[in-house]
Amino acid sequence: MNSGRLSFLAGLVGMLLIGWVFFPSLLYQKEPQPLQFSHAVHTGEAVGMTCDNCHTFTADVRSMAIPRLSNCKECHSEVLGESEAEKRLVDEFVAHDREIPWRTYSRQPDNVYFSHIQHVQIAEIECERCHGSHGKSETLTDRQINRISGYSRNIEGQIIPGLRFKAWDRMKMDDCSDCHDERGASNSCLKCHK
Amino acid sequence: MDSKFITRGLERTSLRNFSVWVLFWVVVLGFGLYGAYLCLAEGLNQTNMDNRFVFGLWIFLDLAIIAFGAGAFFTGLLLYILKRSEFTAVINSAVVIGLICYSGAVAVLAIDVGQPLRAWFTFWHPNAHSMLTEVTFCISCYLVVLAVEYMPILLKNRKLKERPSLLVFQHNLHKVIPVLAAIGVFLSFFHQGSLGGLYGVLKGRPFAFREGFGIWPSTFFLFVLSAAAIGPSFPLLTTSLVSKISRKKLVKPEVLQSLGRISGWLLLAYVLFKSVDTLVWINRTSPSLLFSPYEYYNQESFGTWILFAEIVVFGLVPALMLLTRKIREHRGWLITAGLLACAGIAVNRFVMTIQTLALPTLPFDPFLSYIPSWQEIATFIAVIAYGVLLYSFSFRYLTLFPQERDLNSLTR
Amino acid sequence: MFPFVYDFRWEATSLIFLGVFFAVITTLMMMVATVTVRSVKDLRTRKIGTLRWHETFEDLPAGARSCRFAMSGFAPGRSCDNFFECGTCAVYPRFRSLEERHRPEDHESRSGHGGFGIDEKRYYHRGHTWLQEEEDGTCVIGLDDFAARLLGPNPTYQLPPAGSTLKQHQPAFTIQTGESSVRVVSPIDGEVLEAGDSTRGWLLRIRPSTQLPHARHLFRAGEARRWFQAELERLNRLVEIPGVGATLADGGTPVDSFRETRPDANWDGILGVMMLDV
Amino acid sequence: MSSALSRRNILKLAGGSALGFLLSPMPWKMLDDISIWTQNWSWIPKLRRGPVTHKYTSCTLCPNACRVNARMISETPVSLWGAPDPCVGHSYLCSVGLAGHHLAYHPSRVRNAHRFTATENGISSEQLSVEDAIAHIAKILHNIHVRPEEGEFALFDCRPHGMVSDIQQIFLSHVLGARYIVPDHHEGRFMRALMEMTEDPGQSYGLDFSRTRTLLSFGVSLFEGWGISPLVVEQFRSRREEFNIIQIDHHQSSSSIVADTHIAIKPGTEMALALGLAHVIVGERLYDPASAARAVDLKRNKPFSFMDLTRRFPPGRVASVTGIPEDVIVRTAREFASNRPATAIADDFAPAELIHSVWILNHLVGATGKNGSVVQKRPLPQPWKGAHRTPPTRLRNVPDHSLRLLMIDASAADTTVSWPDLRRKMRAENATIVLCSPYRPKRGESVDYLIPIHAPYETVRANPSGEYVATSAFQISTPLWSKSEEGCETWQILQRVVSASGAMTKEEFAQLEPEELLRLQCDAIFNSKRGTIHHPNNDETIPLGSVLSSGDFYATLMEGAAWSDDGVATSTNGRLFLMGKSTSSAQRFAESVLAFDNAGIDSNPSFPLLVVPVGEDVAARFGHVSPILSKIYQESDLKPRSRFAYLHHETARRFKLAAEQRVIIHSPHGATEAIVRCDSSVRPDTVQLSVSQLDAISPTRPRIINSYGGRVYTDQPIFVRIERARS
Amino acid sequence: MKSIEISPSQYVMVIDADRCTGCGACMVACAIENNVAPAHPDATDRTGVTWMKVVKVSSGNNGDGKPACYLPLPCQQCAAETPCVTVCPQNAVEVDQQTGIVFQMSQRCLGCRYCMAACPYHARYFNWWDPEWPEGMEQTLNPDVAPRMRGVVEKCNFCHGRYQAARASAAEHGQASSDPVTYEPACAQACPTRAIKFGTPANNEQGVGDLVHSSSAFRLLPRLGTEPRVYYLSKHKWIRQMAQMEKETSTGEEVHG
Repeated sequence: MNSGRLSFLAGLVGMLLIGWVFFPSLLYQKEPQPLQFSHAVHTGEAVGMTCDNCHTFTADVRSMAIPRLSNCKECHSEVLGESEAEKRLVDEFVAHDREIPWRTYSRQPDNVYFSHIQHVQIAEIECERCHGSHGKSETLTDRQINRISGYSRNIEGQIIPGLRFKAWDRMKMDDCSDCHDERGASNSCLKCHK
Repeated sequence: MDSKFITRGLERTSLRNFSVWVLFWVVVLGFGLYGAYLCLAEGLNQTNMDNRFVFGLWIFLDLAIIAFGAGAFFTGLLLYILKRSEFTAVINSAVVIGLICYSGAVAVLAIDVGQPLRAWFTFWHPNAHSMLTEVTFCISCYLVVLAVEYMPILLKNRKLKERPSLLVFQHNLHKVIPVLAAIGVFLSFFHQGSLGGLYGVLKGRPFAFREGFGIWPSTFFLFVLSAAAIGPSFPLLTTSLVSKISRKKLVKPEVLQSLGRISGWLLLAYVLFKSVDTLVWINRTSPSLLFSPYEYYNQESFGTWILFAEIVVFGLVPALMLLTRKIREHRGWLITAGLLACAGIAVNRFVMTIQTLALPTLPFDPFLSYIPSWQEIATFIAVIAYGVLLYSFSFRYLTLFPQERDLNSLTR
Repeated sequence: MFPFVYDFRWEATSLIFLGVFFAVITTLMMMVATVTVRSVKDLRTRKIGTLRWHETFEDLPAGARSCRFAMSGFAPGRSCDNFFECGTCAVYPRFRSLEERHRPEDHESRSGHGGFGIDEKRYYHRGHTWLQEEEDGTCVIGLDDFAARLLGPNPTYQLPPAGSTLKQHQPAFTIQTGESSVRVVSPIDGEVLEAGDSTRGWLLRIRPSTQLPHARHLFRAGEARRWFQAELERLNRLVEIPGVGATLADGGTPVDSFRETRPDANWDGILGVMMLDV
Repeated sequence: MSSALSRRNILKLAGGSALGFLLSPMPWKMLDDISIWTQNWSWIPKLRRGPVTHKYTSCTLCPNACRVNARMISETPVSLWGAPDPCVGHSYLCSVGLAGHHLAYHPSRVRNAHRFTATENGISSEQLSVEDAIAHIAKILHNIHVRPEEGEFALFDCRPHGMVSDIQQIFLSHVLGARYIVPDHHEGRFMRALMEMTEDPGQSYGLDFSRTRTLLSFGVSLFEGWGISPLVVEQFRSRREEFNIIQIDHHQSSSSIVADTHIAIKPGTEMALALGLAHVIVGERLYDPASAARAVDLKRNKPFSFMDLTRRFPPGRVASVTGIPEDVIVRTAREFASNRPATAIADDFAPAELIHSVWILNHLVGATGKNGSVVQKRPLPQPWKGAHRTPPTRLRNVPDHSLRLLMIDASAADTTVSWPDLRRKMRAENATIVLCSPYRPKRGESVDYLIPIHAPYETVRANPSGEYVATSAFQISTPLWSKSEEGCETWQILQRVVSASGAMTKEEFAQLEPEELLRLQCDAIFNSKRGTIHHPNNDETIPLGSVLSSGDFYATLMEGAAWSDDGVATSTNGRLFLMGKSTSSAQRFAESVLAFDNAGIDSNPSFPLLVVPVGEDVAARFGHVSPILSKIYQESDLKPRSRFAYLHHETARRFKLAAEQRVIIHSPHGATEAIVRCDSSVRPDTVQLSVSQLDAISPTRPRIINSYGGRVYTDQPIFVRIERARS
Repeated sequence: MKSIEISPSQYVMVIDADRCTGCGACMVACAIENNVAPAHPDATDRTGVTWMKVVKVSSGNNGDGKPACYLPLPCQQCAAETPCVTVCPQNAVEVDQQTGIVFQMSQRCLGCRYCMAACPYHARYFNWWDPEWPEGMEQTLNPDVAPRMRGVVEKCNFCHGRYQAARASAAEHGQASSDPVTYEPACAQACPTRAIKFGTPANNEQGVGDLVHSSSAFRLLPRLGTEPRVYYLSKHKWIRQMAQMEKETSTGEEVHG
C-alpha cells in the first residue's frame, strides 16, 4: 500500500515545489538596469539630497517622475567620486548626451491614473509608504517583468501568493483601495482608472 | 466486440454501424468546432450580430435548450420528491439530456462572450442585482449537480461495475441522489426564472418589460412554469425519437402518457398565466411607459399572429391535446402535442430575445432584421453533434432505460 | 465573492445571494464528502461482496425477484425486498406457518424423482445450484438441470481453489460458455474443501458454516418443483420456446438443450437473467 | 500485479500532483495574470508619456486657413483644436481639419518616387529615387523644348491661391509655351463676378457679415466646407437671434434644416426666383435709394435692358416656374429688402447667370453700398509684384490632346479634378502625367510618375486667408513634427525640372529654401506697415508698427501669430452696371435669361420622379482625409449613403414603397438598385440619389464638385421611375 | 412620474437641437480624444464604434415648417436606476457619485453585451474587431485615455480624461476635492455652432443651470424613469413631443391581444 501512498506524496511534493519555487523564477523575466546608482550615497549625509530634488512631478500625471540626464549633469558634468558606475555615466551618457534608458520599477499601467501631486502634496504620504526602502538602497536590483501580464514585480508583489507584510511588498489594486478606505477617500472606478 | 461494455441483456447495433454513426457526427462536430474556432480567433465579427442585435441565434437557442434541459430537474422532482416511481424508466435519459443541454449552453455562452478568459470576474465581483449574475452562478452550480447525477449512471456500466471502488462509490452516490435532485430543483427554479428575468427587468425595452412580485418580473415565473411544462414533454419526445432510431421499445407507453398528462396540466396553467400577463402588459405596463402596444406588432415580419401562435396554437392546443385521454393514448398524437408544446416555448424564447432587440426604442430608430451567419449556425450544430454523440455513447454503454430489457424479447 | 475582495458589496441583496450560493456549494461538497467517506468505509470493512449482490439484486427484472410465497400462492405478486435472505426476512415466519398448515407435503424431504431433475434430498438455491449433505458433515454443490440446459455445449468452469471461503449470495465460480461468461452465486457460506468437475456430478465440496436444514432460503422438494415451473414460464416469456410449456403440463421431459430450439436468442442475456448475474 | 501497480500508482501520482497544483499559487496567479494579459495584448498600442504642450499653426487642407491649436505630447501632435482668429472670427475646425494631423500617417502615404508602367495585367509600379525621376521628366521637358510639336508642358494647380501659385507661375513663364492650368471652378468666382458690375475693375472684395441682419442664400452650403460658410457660422454662433437666414434649396440640406426659413424650389429655377424678387423690389420701390442712384441702367427700359428683363418675371409667373407660392415670393422680397443690411449669396459652382442675378439683388438692397456687407479690401502685398508670370488658363479652355507632359500639384488635400477631363487634354499616344502628391494615386487615376511631397503640417507653408474674408490676412502653417525628413515641395520639383531641362535662365529666388521665400513675403508685408498681428496664445492684437524688424515679424508668425490687413476706409461708391459693364456681357446675360424662358422642365408620365443628386462621402472619396472620418461616413448614416434612395413619406406612399425595401430605379438610360429610406426633408416629387448611383442612369458623367456639403450639379435633369425589386 | 432632482454638483450636458447642423465635428473630435480607432473595412453603421453619434430625425408628416433636425446622441449618463449599471453581472460600469458620470471599465468588461440590450438609447458600442490604427498613427493616441481591446463594450464617459486632468490641476491650485471642477468635453469644444453646452448646475457654466429648466428643454424617453443627464433644447413642438413619445393624436385606446 505504501508504494501507492509514496507516489501520491511524490506527486504532491513535486507539484508544490514547482508551484512555489520554479514557477516564480520562470514567470518573471529579469532585466538589469543600464547603470548602477546608489540612492544611499546620494541621500546620505555626505550629499544630503531628498527625493524631490530629482523626482519632480507636474500636475499632468503623464510626466515620468524618473529624473532625466539633465538632473545628473548638474553635478556630474565630469567624474566626481571614484565609483566605476559614475565613470560609465560620464563617459557613455553625459559625454554623448544620451538619455539613460532606466527600467522603471513601478511603471503605471496604461489604464491607471495615479497623480503623485494629489498623494504626495495634498495627502502628505511619504515616499516610503509605497516605494519602501528604495530610497536607501545601495544598488539597483534587476527589474522583474511578469511574462504574462507585462507588469513589474514591484507592483505585483515580491511574495508570489501576494501576501503583504510590509506596505511596499505589493502595490496592487487592493492595497490602493485599502489605503483609500482608511483615509475615507472614495473608491469609485473613475478615481483611479482612465 | 465491445459487448463486454454493453449491459447484459440489451441489444445494440454492431460496432461497425455504431462507428459509422459516430464518425458522421464527429465530422459534423468538426465542422461546428471550426465555426466556433473562427468566432474565438477572428472575433465576434464573424457573426451577424451588431450593436442593436447584441444577442442573436446563440442566446435564443441557449434559452430554448436550457428550457428543454428542464426535463432533468422536473423528472427528478417527480421521481425523488413526489415519489412517482413509474418515472424511474425515464430518469436516466432525462439526466443525460439535461447534462447535454446545460453543458452545450455553457459552451456556446463561452464563445458568445467577448472575453471568455475573464469569465471568472462574474464570480469574483458579482453584482447581486443583475439577473445575469444569478444565471451564471446557478447554471454553473446546476452543471456540477448534473455531472454528479450523471456519475452513478456512468458507473453502472458493466465493465466499470467490476472495479470495487467504483461500485461502492456508485452505490453510496445512488443513496444521496434524492438530496441532489432537491438541490437541482432549487437551482433550476432560480436560473430558469432568471433567464426569463433577464428580459423582464429591462425597463429600457418596453416590449419585454414586465412588472412582477418583489424583485422578480412576471417573466421570471412564466419562464419557470414554461420550463416545468416542457420538463416532461421533451424527454417524451427524445425517448420516442431514440426508440424510433434504435427500433426498440424503451419505455412502457403508460409512462409516456403520464408524462404527457402532467405536461398538459402545467401547459394549461402556463397558458392561463401567460394570457393574464399579456393583457396586463398590453393595457397597463406598456402604455404607462408611453409605448403603445399596437406599434410592436405593426412590423411586417412580427404581426399579432406571432402572439396568437405562441399562446393559442402552440400553447392551448397542445395543452388540451395532452389532457384528453383518447389523444394521449394515440402515440402519434402524443408526440405531435409534445412537439407543439416545445415549439411554443421556442417561439416564446425567440420573441423574448430577437423581437425585443428588433423593435425600436428611440422614436427615430428603424426596425432592424437579423440573419445568423454560418459561423453562428455551425457553432450551434457543434452543440447538437456533441449532444448526439454523448447520448449515443450513453445509450450504448449505459442502461438509460431500465424497462428496455423486459419490454424487448431477447431475440435478435 | 469573498469579503476580502476589495469591492465586496456589504448590502442585503448581495449578502443573501452569496449566502444562498455558499449554502448550495457547501451542501454539494458535503454530499460528495459523505459519499466518499462512506465508500472508503465500505471498502475498508470488506462489505464489497454484499454490496455487489445488492446492486445485482436491484438490477434483476421484476419477474426474477418474485417472493417464494408468491409462487406458493400465499403472497401473490409480492417481490422479495430482502435480497433472498429469507433467514432475516420479517414476513417469512408468518407465511411459513400458513404454508405448513395448508400444504405440509411441500416440506418433507422424500427421496425419489420429482420430475424435471428434482431430487428430493437435495436443497435447491434460486441461483440454480443444489446442495446435498454428505455423511461426513461436508456438503456438495452442483449445477441443477435447468442451468445445465441453458449453458449449451461443453461449458468450462473456473472453480475457486481449495481453502477459499464462500459467502452466501456472493460469486462462487464463473462458467465460460461460448463467448459469454456467467458468475454463479454461492448458495451458502462455507469453506471450499475440494473442487470437483462435471463428470463427477458435483462441482464443489464445502464445509458449510450452517446446517442445511437451518438455511431457510433453500428450497426443498415441492417448493423446488413449483419454483422450477415458475422459472420455465419466465424463460418462455423471455424467449417463447415452443413446446417447453406443453411438455411441463403432463410431466414430460423438456428439450435437452434450450439453445437448439432458439439459436437466434440473446443467450448471454438470458443466462445472466436466469443465473442472477445481470 | 506489476501492471496494476503501475496503473494505480500513476493514478495516485496524478491525484497527488493535482492536490499539489491546487495548493500552489500557480493556478490562481495564472488565472489572474491571463485576465490581465487580455488587457495588454501585444497589438494593443502603448500610450506615450511626456509633458503636454500646445503649438499654434494654421491648417492648409482648404483655402479657409483656419487657425489651429495643436495639443502635443513630447513633440507629437495628439489632437487639433480651433484657435481664436479675429480676422475671420471663428475659432473652430471642421471635421476634416480636426484630424489633419493624421494625414501624415495616411495608409496610402508614399515616401519615395514611383514610376508606373501599364502592362497587360494592370499597372506595375517600381520605385526610384527622386533625382532619377526628376532627371527623366527633365529629359522629356527638354525634348518638348527642342521639338515643340510633340505637345505642350503644363502644370495643373489644384488650388491656385497664395504665394506658392505665384512662384509656380513665375517659373513656368521661363518655359516656352508652358501652361498654368487651374480647375474650372475654384474659390472666389462669386466675388470676381462683382468686378464686371462695378466701376473699378482691379478692386477685390470681401464679405463682412458682422452687421448683416438678413442672409438670402441660393443653395449655398452654409455650415460645411470652405468659402462663405466660416463667415456664416461665426455670425450664427455669436448673433443667432438677429441673424436671419433664408435658405433657398430644392431639398432640405443641412443648411436649410438649421436656417430660419427654407424655401423649397424646383431644381434649376433659382435664377427665375432671383429676378422675380428683383421685380418685386423694383416694383414696390423697396430698393436702397443710394445704390439706386448709382445703378446705371435702372431707368432705361430699352429691349434687353434690366427693366425689360425684370418685367418678364412677375411673381405669378415665377410662382408657376419655381413651384414657390406667390405670397412667399412677395413676402421674401419685402423681408429681404426692408430688413437691412441684407445680402444675397450664391455658390462658386452655380451657373453664371444665377450669380449675375444674385449680384443684381445685392446692388438693389445696397449690400455693395456704404453700410452693406460687401467691403473693398486691399490685396496681400506681394514681394514679386512685377515679375513676369504665365496667366492661368481654365481646364475647360485647354485644347484637347494638346499636352505632352503634365505636372499635377496635389499638395492640397482636395484634388477635385475629374480625371477623364484631364485625360482628354493629354496627347493620345505618348503623354506623361507627373503627380506631385504625398499619397498614392487613387483607383482610376492613371499616372506615369509619382513624386512624394510633404503631407500637411510636415513643412512650413504660407497660408493666406480665403478669398471671401473681409480683410486679407496671412499666417504660416508651421510643422507639427520637429524631425520632418527631407521631402520637398511641388514648386521645388518644378524648379529642379525646369533648370535641369535647360529652360531656366535666371531667377534670383530659384535656389531659395521655403523659409527664405516666406521671409521675402514677410518683408513685403512688413514694408507695407499696415495691419495688426494677433497671437492666439494670449489672444491679444498688436499693430504691425510696434514690431521692430521683419526678422521679429517672421519669428512671431512662426510661433503661430497671424497678420491681418486694416480695413479699407471708403466702401464701394462707384457706378453700378446691373447688366454688366460691357455690352457683350449684358447681351449674354439677356440671352441666357430669355433662353430660360422656354426651357420649362416637365417630367413625362413614365418617369415621374426628378433625381436630386447628392455627394455622399464625397470628401472621403475624392480628397485624402484621415481614416477617423469613417465615424461620419461609414459608421453612421448621418450623411446620405450610396446604397440608399431617399424619398419623402408621401412619395413613398404614393408609389406604394416601404422603408428598407429593395427597389430598382429605371431611367431612359439605364437602371440601378437601391434601398428605400424615408426622409421628410426630401422634396415630395423628387428622389435623392448619391453620385455613385448616377453613373448607371445619367446620359453624361455628372460634374462632381467637392464641397463637404456634397453639392452636385448635373448638366441636365434626370427623371426616373422606381419599382419594387423582386427578391 | 417621480423625477428625482439631479444633484447640482453633478455634470449635465445641454444640446441645442436647433443649432446642430449635422457636420459631425463632434463625432471626429470625440473619437480622437478617446482613442477610438478608425473603422474596420467591413464595419457598418450597425457595427461601428461611435461614442457620439449624430442622428438625422425626420418629422414624418407633422413637421411645422422644419421637416427634420439633427440629434447628437452621447451616453445620456442616466441618474436613476441606470439600466446598464443594474444589469452588468460583474460591476464593470458604475455611477461615480461625485460627478454623476456613468463610468465604463473596459478592463473588467466580459463582453456579454447585456448592458447594450438594457440601454434604451443605444449609447453603448461593442468592439467587434480589434481596434487598429494605420501604421504610425498610434503615436497620436491621447495619453489620458486607455485604449480598449476587442470583445469589450465601451461608451461616452463625458471625457473622463479631461475631468481627471481638471481635477489634478484643481488639486495643484489647492481647490477642495469636494466641489466640482470645470472642464469642457471634446465634443463641446469642437462644435462650430456651440450647440453642446456642458457643466454643473452649481457652477452654471455656459448657463447650463438655467437652460435645464427652460420651457424648450426636453429629454429622451423621460417616461422610462432613467433620469438622463443630457438635456436637449428645441423651439419646435414636434421635436419635443417626438423625443418624449407623446403623440399629437394619442393612440391611447387599448389594443386587445
